[in-house]
Amino acid sequence: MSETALDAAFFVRWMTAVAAAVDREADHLTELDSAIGDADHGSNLKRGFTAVRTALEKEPPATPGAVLVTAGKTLVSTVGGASGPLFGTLLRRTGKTLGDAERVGLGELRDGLRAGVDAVGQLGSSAPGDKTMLDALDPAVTALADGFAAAAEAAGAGSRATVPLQARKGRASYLGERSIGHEDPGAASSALLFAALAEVAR
Amino acid sequence: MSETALDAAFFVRWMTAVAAAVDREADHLTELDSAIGDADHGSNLKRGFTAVRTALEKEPPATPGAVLVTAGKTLVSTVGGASGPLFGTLLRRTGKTLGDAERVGLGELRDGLRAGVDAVGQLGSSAPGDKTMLDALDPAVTALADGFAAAAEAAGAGSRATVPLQARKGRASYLGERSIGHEDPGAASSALLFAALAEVAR
Amino acid sequence: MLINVAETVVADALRGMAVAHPELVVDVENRVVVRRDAPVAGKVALISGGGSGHEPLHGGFVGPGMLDAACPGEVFTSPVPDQMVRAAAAVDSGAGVLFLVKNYTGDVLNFRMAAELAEDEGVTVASVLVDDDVAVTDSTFTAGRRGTGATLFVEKIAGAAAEEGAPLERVEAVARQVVGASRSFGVALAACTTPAKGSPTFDLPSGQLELGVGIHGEPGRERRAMMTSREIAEVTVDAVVDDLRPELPVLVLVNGAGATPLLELYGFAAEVHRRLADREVAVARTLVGDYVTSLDMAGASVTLCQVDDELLRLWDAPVQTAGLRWGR
Amino acid sequence: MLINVAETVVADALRGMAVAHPELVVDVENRVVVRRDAPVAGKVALISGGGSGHEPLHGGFVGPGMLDAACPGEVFTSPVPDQMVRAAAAVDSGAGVLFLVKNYTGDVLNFRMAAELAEDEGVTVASVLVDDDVAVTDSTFTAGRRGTGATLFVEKIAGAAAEEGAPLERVEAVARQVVGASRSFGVALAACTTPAKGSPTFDLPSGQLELGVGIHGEPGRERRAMMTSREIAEVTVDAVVDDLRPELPVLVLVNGAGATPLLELYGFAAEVHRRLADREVAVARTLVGDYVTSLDMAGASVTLCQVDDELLRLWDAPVQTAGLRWGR
Ligand SMILES: Nc1ncnc2c1ncn2[C@@H]1O[C@H](COP(=O)(O)OP(=O)(O)O)[C@@H](O)[C@H]1O
Ligand SMILES: Nc1ncnc2c1ncn2[C@@H]1O[C@H](COP(=O)(O)OP(=O)(O)O)[C@@H](O)[C@H]1O
Ligand SMILES: [Mg+2]
Ligand SMILES: [Mg+2]
Ligand SMILES: [Mg+2]
Ligand SMILES: [Mg+2]
Repeated sequence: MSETALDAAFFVRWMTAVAAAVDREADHLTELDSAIGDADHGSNLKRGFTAVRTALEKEPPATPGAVLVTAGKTLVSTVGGASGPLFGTLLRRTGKTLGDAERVGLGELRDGLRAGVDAVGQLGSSAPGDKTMLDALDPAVTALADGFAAAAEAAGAGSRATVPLQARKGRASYLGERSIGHEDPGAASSALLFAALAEVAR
Repeated sequence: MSETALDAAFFVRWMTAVAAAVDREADHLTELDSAIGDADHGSNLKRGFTAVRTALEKEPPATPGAVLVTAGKTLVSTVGGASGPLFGTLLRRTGKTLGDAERVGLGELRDGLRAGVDAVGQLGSSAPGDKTMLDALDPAVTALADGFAAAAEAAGAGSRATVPLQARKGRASYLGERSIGHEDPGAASSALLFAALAEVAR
Repeated sequence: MLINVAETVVADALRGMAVAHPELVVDVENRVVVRRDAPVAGKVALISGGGSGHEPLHGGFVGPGMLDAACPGEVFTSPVPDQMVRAAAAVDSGAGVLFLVKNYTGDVLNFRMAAELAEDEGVTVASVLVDDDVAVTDSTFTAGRRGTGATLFVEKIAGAAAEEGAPLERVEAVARQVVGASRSFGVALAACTTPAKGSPTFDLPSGQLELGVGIHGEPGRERRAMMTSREIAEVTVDAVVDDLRPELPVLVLVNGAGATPLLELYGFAAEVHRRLADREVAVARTLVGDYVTSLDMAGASVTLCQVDDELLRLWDAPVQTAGLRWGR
Repeated sequence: MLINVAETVVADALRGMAVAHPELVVDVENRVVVRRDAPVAGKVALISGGGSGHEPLHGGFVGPGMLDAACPGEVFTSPVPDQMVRAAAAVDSGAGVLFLVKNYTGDVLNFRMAAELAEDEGVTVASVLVDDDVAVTDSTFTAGRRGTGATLFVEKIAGAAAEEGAPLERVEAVARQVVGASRSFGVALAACTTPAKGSPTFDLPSGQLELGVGIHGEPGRERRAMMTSREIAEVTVDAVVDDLRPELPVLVLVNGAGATPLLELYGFAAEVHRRLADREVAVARTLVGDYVTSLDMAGASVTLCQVDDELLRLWDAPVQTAGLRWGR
């Protein structure tokens, strides 16, 4: 598995699978955001990943890194909100870290994603435990050492583990204790990101 | 019965009984007005007859005519809407027609009310059959020849008979055919007026 | 509802107007709102009024270039004659007073009584009825067309004429001209809740709308399944244009009923313009906002007023009120 | 809702702004609203923006004496950096640009990215965060206080300073002074409905209210049984005054959330004044109306800004925008 070499087409398939998952789950994500946020996370990501799909179809980049940089830039330019810059930075930084290699192995992807996740924490001044997307992203990247399926599972578990947390960052933090008992929408969409990765890798 | 001689105190009791009836039925009148009007008839009359009660208590007029003129003027000054000028005119004109007699008989009262009802029709450019207060007032005054109870009964029947009519005057006329099937609020309150008269005459 | 008790809603609001608008004299007890510099020497005075619940109409339109006084009644209930008599006494400079009256039985009767009483006190009074709502058939079988959005046009344009020093007959003629040149049509997406009743005045299931509603929470002429903003604009503009058949450019008022977000109202205004273009109606000016409201009703109305150069000049003239303000 | 489809709500509204306001340049495609005479030579340019659904904020505050440009995002979603970069290019006269940013993670991040990109293109950019909502504890365990009603004060007062020709450092300092002098607190009587969700963002049974709500349809800090206007004014004013402890006279904004009738809002303003008098806070000016809305949310907020003579002078200075207009 650590011998896997992933090409640009794989990354395009990944982003396309994320777009499909977000389409499917948009209402659910908005529902989650409506409980402890402002009821737009689903439509935000739907708008963003639809634009990503269009951008990648129009001019498919030649390298894995370029695919993610394009995806990240597109998210920044079309999503807005907190998740636009954060998800955008995640993908852009991951892509930049991958450089212009034509193919990347699992270890390189993990290093890239680690850099991306660190950039998210830096941009958002946030850390795992704050009840944000980091609670899914961080364990997922760690579990990537055990393969795509393990990463997807860790992301899902991380997202579900946000339910009992009190939010310290983002809009949900305004609710104080009332944020407890709800799953973080950004963690839930991060789990979709890794589920899609596992799906296209299968 | 036609020998009855009614003094100022009787007319004060009548107005007080109307005030009590309107208090009791205000929500119902507003409910009726909400179906084909603007949901204020109950509070309009409640405000008006509360003021009438206060005015009559403060300085009880010496004659039946003066009681009704005071009541009518007070309604004009406190009710507003269509019913303020109309009910106000009804009582004021009736009072004026009674002149300054200390006591009035049933026949005189009937003549006075007939003049009052005519003044309402003139002011409102309306006639029985238009689905207004006149549909209760007009038959009530006619039936007054047979006594107070008959008048009250005729007023109630007249009010109920507005249900199948299409309104041609007032706010309900805006609804066209949709005004059919509802009792006119002003007719319903007119029936209270005559029910109160029968009650104090008993 | 954000109120104390239903009985004090109007008085409470007038106390609020008093603290927010030192440029107005607000007589809370007698329910009269007067511009502070009244009576203005030699100027015809404009007085309007009607039930409360339509704010900023009318109190929000008192000030230079518009009304001299407003008489707010109880919620959705026309004011009593005493209010207009008092207002006339406060604002008449000797040049006469013009009553601007929305055509509802209650308003007509109370203003008529007030005119008689004020004339008894030596004030010259003229009255103009506003009846612009094409949803109501104007026949002997109704109380006639309702007065709705055109009230704003009449108050603004006649107010400008009065501010310029036009005599009473001229101001009255201008007001009549505006009434004749104006038509409206409104829709409701949800009913309003009056303080006295405490629940919606009619029951409108979501996914339905009422076409041809008035401004007092009364149901309209017809209930339909929900339509898009574009479809509603088509029905609304067509109803007005078919009746008015404008040959001159129009002033457009895209008016919010109260609870419809300004965001949606602007979108609706775009669709209204689109339909006016389809109908080859030229637009001179467009005003978008909550001006003639029905408490918290959701919905909107469109009023058109066709204007010649003179009416347009008077529309553009300066106005300084709480609810409408430009120029100078 | 009076819309076509959720996806086009913002674009539709911008088309409507374009037809209603010829004094603005509305770039519907790129979502930038600019005053027509921009860039104004030698003048510091003010740019704000944020999610849509708060109208008239911010587009309605573009014009002489206030903003040079506004960048509307999707409903309740902060705009993307491209919008602010484009706006900066359109309005910068060389005197620099000030970004006025409401303190939400999304707004902060997108404006920060935009500032970096605009500076890459040679524009001098300063940014001021507005964070006035005392309902949110300002600690390291939250994203900090939200920006709400004070945004109007900051845009108006800093806008006046810029219009007078103050340099960037001075306009920025004025904006910071206003932020530091302002606090807000809001209540909701009913949640709002976003076009994307199509149903209320939270479930508030009638007879209950939410204290300490923001402007994005999020629930507040505490749910209570319905209170009177007077009681709500007490809670609201006390929350603000206890935090701000004003020693100077205050500007008062009594702001409607969207669906609360102006009639009720004026009544609430009277109660707010009453409570301020109890608390011995002197009032310099009072503004009542729907200025920083949350679509069709019912409720209100109170913002106080304590002002010295200079801030009061800048507040009183002329302003000519769709949503706020006086003087000149
Ligand atoms: N400071 C932060 N660091 C990391 N993630 C954050 C931060 N703030 C918000 N988020 C994530 O963003 C998500 C919300 O995204 P979205 O609803 O699209 O934006 P907004 O909150 O602006 O409406 C949250 O659920 C959370 O996971
Ligand atoms: N032209 C008229 N002639 C006689 N009665 C009328 C006329 N117009 C209205 N009414 C009566 O007034 C009643 C409504 O009174 P009310 O609700 O108090 O006033 P408003 O219609 O101004 O709200 C109607 O039910 C009707 O009986
Ligand atoms: Mg959100
Ligand atoms: Mg009524
Ligand atoms: Mg009424
Ligand atoms: Mg958002």
